[in-house]
Amino acid sequence: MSAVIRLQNEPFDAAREQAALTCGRDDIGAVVTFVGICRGSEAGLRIVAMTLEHYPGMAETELARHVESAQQRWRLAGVTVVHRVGRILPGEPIVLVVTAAAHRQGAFAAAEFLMDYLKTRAPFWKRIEYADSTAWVAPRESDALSADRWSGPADMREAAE
Amino acid sequence: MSAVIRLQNEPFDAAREQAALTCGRDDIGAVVTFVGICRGSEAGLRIVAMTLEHYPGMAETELARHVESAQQRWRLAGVTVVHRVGRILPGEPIVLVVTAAAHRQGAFAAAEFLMDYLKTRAPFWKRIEYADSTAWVAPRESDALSADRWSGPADMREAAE
Amino acid sequence: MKLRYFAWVRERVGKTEEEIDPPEGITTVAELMSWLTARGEEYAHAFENPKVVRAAIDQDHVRTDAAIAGAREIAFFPPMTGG
Amino acid sequence: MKLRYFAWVRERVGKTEEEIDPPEGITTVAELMSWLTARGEEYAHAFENPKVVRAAIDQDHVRTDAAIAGAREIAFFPPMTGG
Repeated sequence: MSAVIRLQNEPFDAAREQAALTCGRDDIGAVVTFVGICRGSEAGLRIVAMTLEHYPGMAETELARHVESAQQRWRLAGVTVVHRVGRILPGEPIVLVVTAAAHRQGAFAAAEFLMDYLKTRAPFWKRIEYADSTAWVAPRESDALSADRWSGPADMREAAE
Repeated sequence: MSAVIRLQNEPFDAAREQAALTCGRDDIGAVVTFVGICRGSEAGLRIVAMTLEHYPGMAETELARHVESAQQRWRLAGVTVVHRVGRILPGEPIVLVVTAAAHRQGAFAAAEFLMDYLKTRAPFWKRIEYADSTAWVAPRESDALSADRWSGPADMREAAE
Repeated sequence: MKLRYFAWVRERVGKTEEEIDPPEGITTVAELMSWLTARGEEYAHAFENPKVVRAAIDQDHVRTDAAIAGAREIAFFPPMTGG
Repeated sequence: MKLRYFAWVRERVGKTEEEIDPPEGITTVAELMSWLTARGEEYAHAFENPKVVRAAIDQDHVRTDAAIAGAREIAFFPPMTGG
């Protein structure tokens, strides 16, 4: 099992991260890559930039714990999580999650689990700069619902594995 | 909405396909990329190569219909599906699905829906060459279960959107 | 009408496609499979377990009780294993 | 103990961190929030709706009824919006 977790200011190269995860392995049948991107507008307002604040120390520790938990739950061959912090422009990537496994069900479930965690529990906060104002992003109800999936009894996707 | 569907003998470049899908767009907040890879062994037997047979005409038509259905169901900004046919070596990619949307729930659901379709209903057949024998791949029960998710009432992920 | 065969159905029948002209009494896919089975060992082998053989009429999946009247192309193949 | 503030809680309090020494009677996170609220307008603003403020003790999420005894670092922040 390989796990890469990085917080960084710079943009990342999803293709390079994915290649690093699968390089030299022949036990991987499925790779799921999620890239979150800064959109150019929100509710009709043009976005100038987004700033990601985080809780140094806690963010890394918590993320490592959730990656470890995903690895065990879905028997992953590898995971890479890269989360940017600092100022991000529209069109730039914000977050990368890559999961690799023998079969796709585990790879998909683990990627969704990690994204749900990052959206709802990981200590990161987004502030959006509009042309004339700034605003802290409010949590989305759909993210909370999505995250609730993982705390219940084993879901269909696990049964399907 | 952009949709790219290709069947081809050559390997594909997932990064290039993904870049083409998101290039010049600022309404995309989430991109999910699935790559299926030919593994090096199956049930302990070393795989020499895999051959993908398909039903020309039907494969393209059916795939286009399912891509169209995914686009409407999850309001996707774009979809790319590339499926290889012919002989594929271990470590090489077999199939690519890229889905782009404003938010991640739709992108994840659409990618899983399309992969479930490709695994269970699209007219493709895999034959594996081992060192001393060849065998047609048998369908996996877990793929059928996985595919059944999409024909029932709207699931949790849609409710979460 | 044209018949097409894929994967191990094709291997067992020993051809990728053929033109056939089934008798009047053959009206469904299931009846066509039975009729083919009687044509020779290779067909009997391909359709020995008809429950696992899938069919498409004019490139649409159909059940074996589907009517074949008017079909231009009927295909037989094992369960799909793409992706 | 050290207090740390993030996002709009940090903006409202006007600092990223500070050392505090709360009185003996303050035993839970909720009591600490009430005590802070009384320290000035900036704190009152930050904690005006205490239900939406989240807390962590020594970098672990806690509920507001958690005991603060022995804590080295307590953080206050709004609901998380990463990813």
